[in-house]
Amino acid sequence: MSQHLLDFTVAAPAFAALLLLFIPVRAMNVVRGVSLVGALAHLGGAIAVALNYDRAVGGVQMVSTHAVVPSMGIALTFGVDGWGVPLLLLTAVMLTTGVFASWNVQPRARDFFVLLLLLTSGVAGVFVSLDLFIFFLCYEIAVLPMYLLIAIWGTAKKVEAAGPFRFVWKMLDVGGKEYAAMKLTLMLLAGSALILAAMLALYTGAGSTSFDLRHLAMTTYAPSVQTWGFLAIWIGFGALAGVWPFHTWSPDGHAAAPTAVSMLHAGVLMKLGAFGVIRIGMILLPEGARDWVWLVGSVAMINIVYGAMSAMAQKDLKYIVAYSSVSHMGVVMLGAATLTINGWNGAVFQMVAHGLMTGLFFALVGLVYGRSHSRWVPDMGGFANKMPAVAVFFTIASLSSLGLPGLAGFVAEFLVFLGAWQSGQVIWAVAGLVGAFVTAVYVLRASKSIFWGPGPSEQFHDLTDAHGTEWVALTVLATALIVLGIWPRLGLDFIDIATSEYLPAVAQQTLEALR
Amino acid sequence: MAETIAFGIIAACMLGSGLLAVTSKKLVHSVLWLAATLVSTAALYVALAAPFLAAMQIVLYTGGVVTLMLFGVMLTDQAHDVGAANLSGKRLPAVLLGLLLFGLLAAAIQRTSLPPIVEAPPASTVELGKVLLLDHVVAFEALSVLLLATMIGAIVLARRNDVQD
Amino acid sequence: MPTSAYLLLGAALFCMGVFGVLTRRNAIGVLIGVELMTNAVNLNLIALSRANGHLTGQAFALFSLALTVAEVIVGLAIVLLLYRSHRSVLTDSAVEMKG
Amino acid sequence: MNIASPITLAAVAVMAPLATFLIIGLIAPLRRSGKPAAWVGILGATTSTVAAALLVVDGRSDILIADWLGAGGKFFASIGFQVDGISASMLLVVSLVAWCVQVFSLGYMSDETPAGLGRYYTWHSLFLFSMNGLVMSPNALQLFLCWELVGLASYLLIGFYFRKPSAGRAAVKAFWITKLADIGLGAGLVALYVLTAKASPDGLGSFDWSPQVAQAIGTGGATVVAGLFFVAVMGKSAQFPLHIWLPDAMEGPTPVSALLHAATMVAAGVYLVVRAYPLFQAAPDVLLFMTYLGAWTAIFAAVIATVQTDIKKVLAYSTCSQLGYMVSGLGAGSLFGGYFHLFTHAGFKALLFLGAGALIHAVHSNELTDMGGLWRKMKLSGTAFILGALALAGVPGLAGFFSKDTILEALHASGQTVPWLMLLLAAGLTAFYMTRVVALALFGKPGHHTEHAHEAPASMLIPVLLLAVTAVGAGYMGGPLAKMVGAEYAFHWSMTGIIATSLGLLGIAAGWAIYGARIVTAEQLAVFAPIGNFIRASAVDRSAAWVYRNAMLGLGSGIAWFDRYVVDGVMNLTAWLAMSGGQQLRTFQSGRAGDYVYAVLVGVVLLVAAGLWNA
Repeated sequence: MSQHLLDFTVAAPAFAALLLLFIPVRAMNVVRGVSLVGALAHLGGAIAVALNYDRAVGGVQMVSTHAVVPSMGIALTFGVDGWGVPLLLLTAVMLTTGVFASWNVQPRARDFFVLLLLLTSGVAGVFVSLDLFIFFLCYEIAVLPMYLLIAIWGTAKKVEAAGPFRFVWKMLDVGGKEYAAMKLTLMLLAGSALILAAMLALYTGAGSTSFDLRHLAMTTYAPSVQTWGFLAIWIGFGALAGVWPFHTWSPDGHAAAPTAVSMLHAGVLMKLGAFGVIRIGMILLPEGARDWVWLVGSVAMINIVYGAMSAMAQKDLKYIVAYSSVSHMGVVMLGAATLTINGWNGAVFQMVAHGLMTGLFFALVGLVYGRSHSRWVPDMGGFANKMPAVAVFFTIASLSSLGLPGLAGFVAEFLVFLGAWQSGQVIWAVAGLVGAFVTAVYVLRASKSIFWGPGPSEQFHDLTDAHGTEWVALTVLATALIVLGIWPRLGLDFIDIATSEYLPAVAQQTLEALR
Repeated sequence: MAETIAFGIIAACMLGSGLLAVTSKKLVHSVLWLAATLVSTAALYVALAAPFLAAMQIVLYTGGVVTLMLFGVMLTDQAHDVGAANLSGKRLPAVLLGLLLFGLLAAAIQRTSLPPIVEAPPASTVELGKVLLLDHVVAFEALSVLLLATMIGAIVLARRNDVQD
Repeated sequence: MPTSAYLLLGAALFCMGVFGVLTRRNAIGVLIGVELMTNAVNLNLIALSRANGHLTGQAFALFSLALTVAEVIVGLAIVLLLYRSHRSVLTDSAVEMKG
Repeated sequence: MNIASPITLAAVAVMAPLATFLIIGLIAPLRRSGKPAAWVGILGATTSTVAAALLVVDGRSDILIADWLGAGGKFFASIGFQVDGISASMLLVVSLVAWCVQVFSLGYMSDETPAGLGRYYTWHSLFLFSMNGLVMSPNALQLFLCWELVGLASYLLIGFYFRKPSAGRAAVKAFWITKLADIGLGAGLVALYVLTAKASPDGLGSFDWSPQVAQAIGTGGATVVAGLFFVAVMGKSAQFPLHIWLPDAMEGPTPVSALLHAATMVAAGVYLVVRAYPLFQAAPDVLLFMTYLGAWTAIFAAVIATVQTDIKKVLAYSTCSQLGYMVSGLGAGSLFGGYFHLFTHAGFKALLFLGAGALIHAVHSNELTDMGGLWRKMKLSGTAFILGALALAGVPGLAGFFSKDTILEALHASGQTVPWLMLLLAAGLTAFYMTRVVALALFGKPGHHTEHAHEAPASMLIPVLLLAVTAVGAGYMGGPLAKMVGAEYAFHWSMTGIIATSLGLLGIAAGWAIYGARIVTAEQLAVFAPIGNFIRASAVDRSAAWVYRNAMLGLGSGIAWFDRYVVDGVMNLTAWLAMSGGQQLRTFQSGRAGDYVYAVLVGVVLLVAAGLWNA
């Protein structure tokens, strides 16, 4: 049973998507039901994986292998390590809540759910894949449906022509949803090209016999492969992780995407990028990683402060949250760059924490936007009078975002800052702390100008509080944030196992020196 | 010696008719010269101990393809279409390109050390069938699907759209 | 006869086909050129099959033959379609794919 | 006494408010019903107070911790409860004041809607839980966790009247300023961890504040850690120039000001210094800085307090000033002096705020001029308020006298003459402005609301009177308190005490002369107005606002513009180049099949030629 658990977990959403294709478009409740069952099966699988994972043993567990192209050493190999458990759970939670958040999606709901479920299978596949080829395949499955999801169900606002390149506006529809979708897809695919090149270098460098990550990890690559391969992987996956300056798809993409897509994209997909950098780049190419961490960390520092400062100047609610994602993903990359246990633990924990938080944020933004038909923060005010529960959840998300203790965001950021200081780069830690403060400035300001103040003005006449299925997403995500914040060991005990296994080889130091 | 003379005669026939096939002003003549080329090639197949293919060449090509082409010519009212409209003006570059390509290919052939022709009894059709249906059965089946698709495709393409009206 | 003789013959025939394809404006004329080229290829296949003493080359030639038939059928169908829509079979008249 | 183990009592004291927070917060019908929710909250506070009292009586020390964060299979951070003299006494102070405030609020907040009242008590319970958790912290990390939660409760309570734009601004401002300062605490914790990790054999750091840790990290390390910690103290305990949030925080309901922004939360900074005192002692530079900054804050805020017309603002600046005393005392090396003042100040400042609340409740205005002559209407509250004012002014025999004297003694003993003089002057000013408040609010010309004023209801009076008892009696608790802290204390008159007392009496006399008896008219004092205007907090405030608006928002807008039009512009430019290139290249696509065939064949020729070339 347990050796097929991962197969089941990964395949469940894809299978539900397949099933959906045979259901008439008009049978909305059946469509929703099947999607929900697919999501719940995925969630159940993820929970079973977490319960089945033996922490005393550690390592990669529940391995299942199916040869795909034996002559090239490609096999559909799934296995879960300490990082996989929380990330798989995160994916499952985000999918489930995403299904609830898009309960009333219009138009072409069936197609929407098909793509959403397919994408999730891809994401889960990346987190548990032990085969580089399958890893990459799942990565692409996760990224590509995004184009359709944004281009069909998105909403967007044009950006005025200005700046040194304003002549460009004549040809490009800057800010439109097709623009956003295309930009996202093209930038991520450009990244994929780099990943593909690096992947082939890894494959051939290891003797062209197997794509198995465990096999590749045992290979010592030539210095040139290490250096350039890592750089290619960092930029390639980094584009998805929102690494500066390849982050510009993120604000437009997230702002244009429909609620559930933003939730999944910012909540889980961006993590694939960071996960790829660590899991493929750093673990397979340790020398390259050591050569480049100064750059990774410095760019992450830019991400944190620059993203937060940009968010502060935004007036569109979705852009605020999108830029905050850019900033928070910087924390993940910073943690990765420290090459310390605390830094890595923090980075992976931040993936989970930020996933939940940003998911909650986007769910709330979607909810507010759905009621007020506006995303323009300066117009809003006093919404707490009409939607107190939404205000409370928004505050929780804000507080986690600014790293308030008791919420998951704090644990992650604190660990990353510990790691940053330990790695000797005090400036990284300081930049992180400053970023946390700037975050406090803009999230509280946004929260205040949306929810506080005298009652909402006339134009927002049909504001209502959260109801029905909307509660599910909000409650689940907020509870997860609080629980992980109060008792971080629920996630950290898993994460620490994998970190302790992988890091010493990457940093070439003993466990003691890395603590 | 006799073999060389036979080869020379057949080759000359083939090249001559081939040249006429691409230079004739009348399209119908071209088609007929093509048929002659194909028959000459079939003769070479016999010399290369491939009688079955020679037969197929004549049946399929000369019988099928050439006929089809003639139909095509008739149906599109080209039977008597003569002259400049058929041949583009850019003949010199085409001649040069053709000669250049031939030169290169000839050089390549000269440089390559090729195994000599093995004198052996002609391959039996039975053996060929075995090769086809044992070693290459997947390709064989794929080909049959392709032919079916071709048939359907040709019907779809050539069907008059106004039939429905 | 040496193998190279057959190959040279094939090359010559191929180049004639090339010339035909390049100079004909009539779509059927182009098809004739293509036929010459495939024929040259088949000749090479059979000659090399003979030289290697293996029948796979002949099998390939056979497939190629069948493919050629298919190609001609589809090609002619397209020619008919072209003629019907443009009242002409000159390749110059079909330039809808212009960038 | 052996009712329960100290840990059990501590757990009860911390968890009871958490339970009430969850009960009121999650059970919406209860919260919306108002009064019942309030009673649940008060029940929680009562439980905490009783548990804390038993803990103090019990007197044993104990510690219970659970592993919280780890790395590489071992744990370095823990959370739990540390029971000792300091935490037990502080727990009692916090719980007792919270209880008083919660009971007082029953009357004070009676005009609030039931749902609003429920929300009020929810946040109050959250505060009490966080504050008790802070007090019981076994290490700096847990203190930081609760420190921030306390800040959250403060933010929510200041912004309780969230419909009022000014309340929203004040709440956010308070959060920002303290959060800015908290960067120091966060960085200090990180530094502490890294420094201790270097000194430990298994590479694990810790967040302990024990003398052993201070010794392990040396003076340099301790200076870094204590210095960073002190930045956070400046924010939370409203030291110059990070005090600017505190006066604005008076936007919150008055009982909130009494609890958070006078008695307990702002004292958390001082409490942090008390707990982490071994680290501070190892960092003499930081202590010296604290002495001067505290003294400067004490006098600076006292001067501002003399010109405020809003009664709560006077008390707010007075709180700044008194916190300055505590910081300065701790800086001078007197752990007990700082803590003793924290202890007494909590009592009489809560009394003053609640008393002021009673006055405000009576006249529905914060302005001193609107009060006037309330003494006749509100004898009990008035007496209590006057007792509090006298205690703050340092009248011998009352609470403030003893603790302030301890601090001044310590400064004198440590030879810090300049801060000592500053604090003496501040003592005189304190007496002056408190007399002014009493004279204007309780006596003097009746304001136009005074006629309809009447004595506060029992729910408000009981806590006020209870606190009045502490304002009188807390000073005599010095001996037992010192024993709990582990210090020696016995009062005796000294030169400092005499000077301070004389200055205090002089201040009272001057205040009464100007505002009570009107021997000197306020107009004659107008020559001092420029000083008042100059020193007004708004100067600091305005610079902070300028920094926020120009430096932060301006920089943010600049970066956002850069991102949108330059970074993203380059991306768009790339797309544009690709598209323009495509436009150029499309002319190659003639659409004529013949041309394509030519191209293909030329390509074939080139490939064959290349192949031959390489062969």
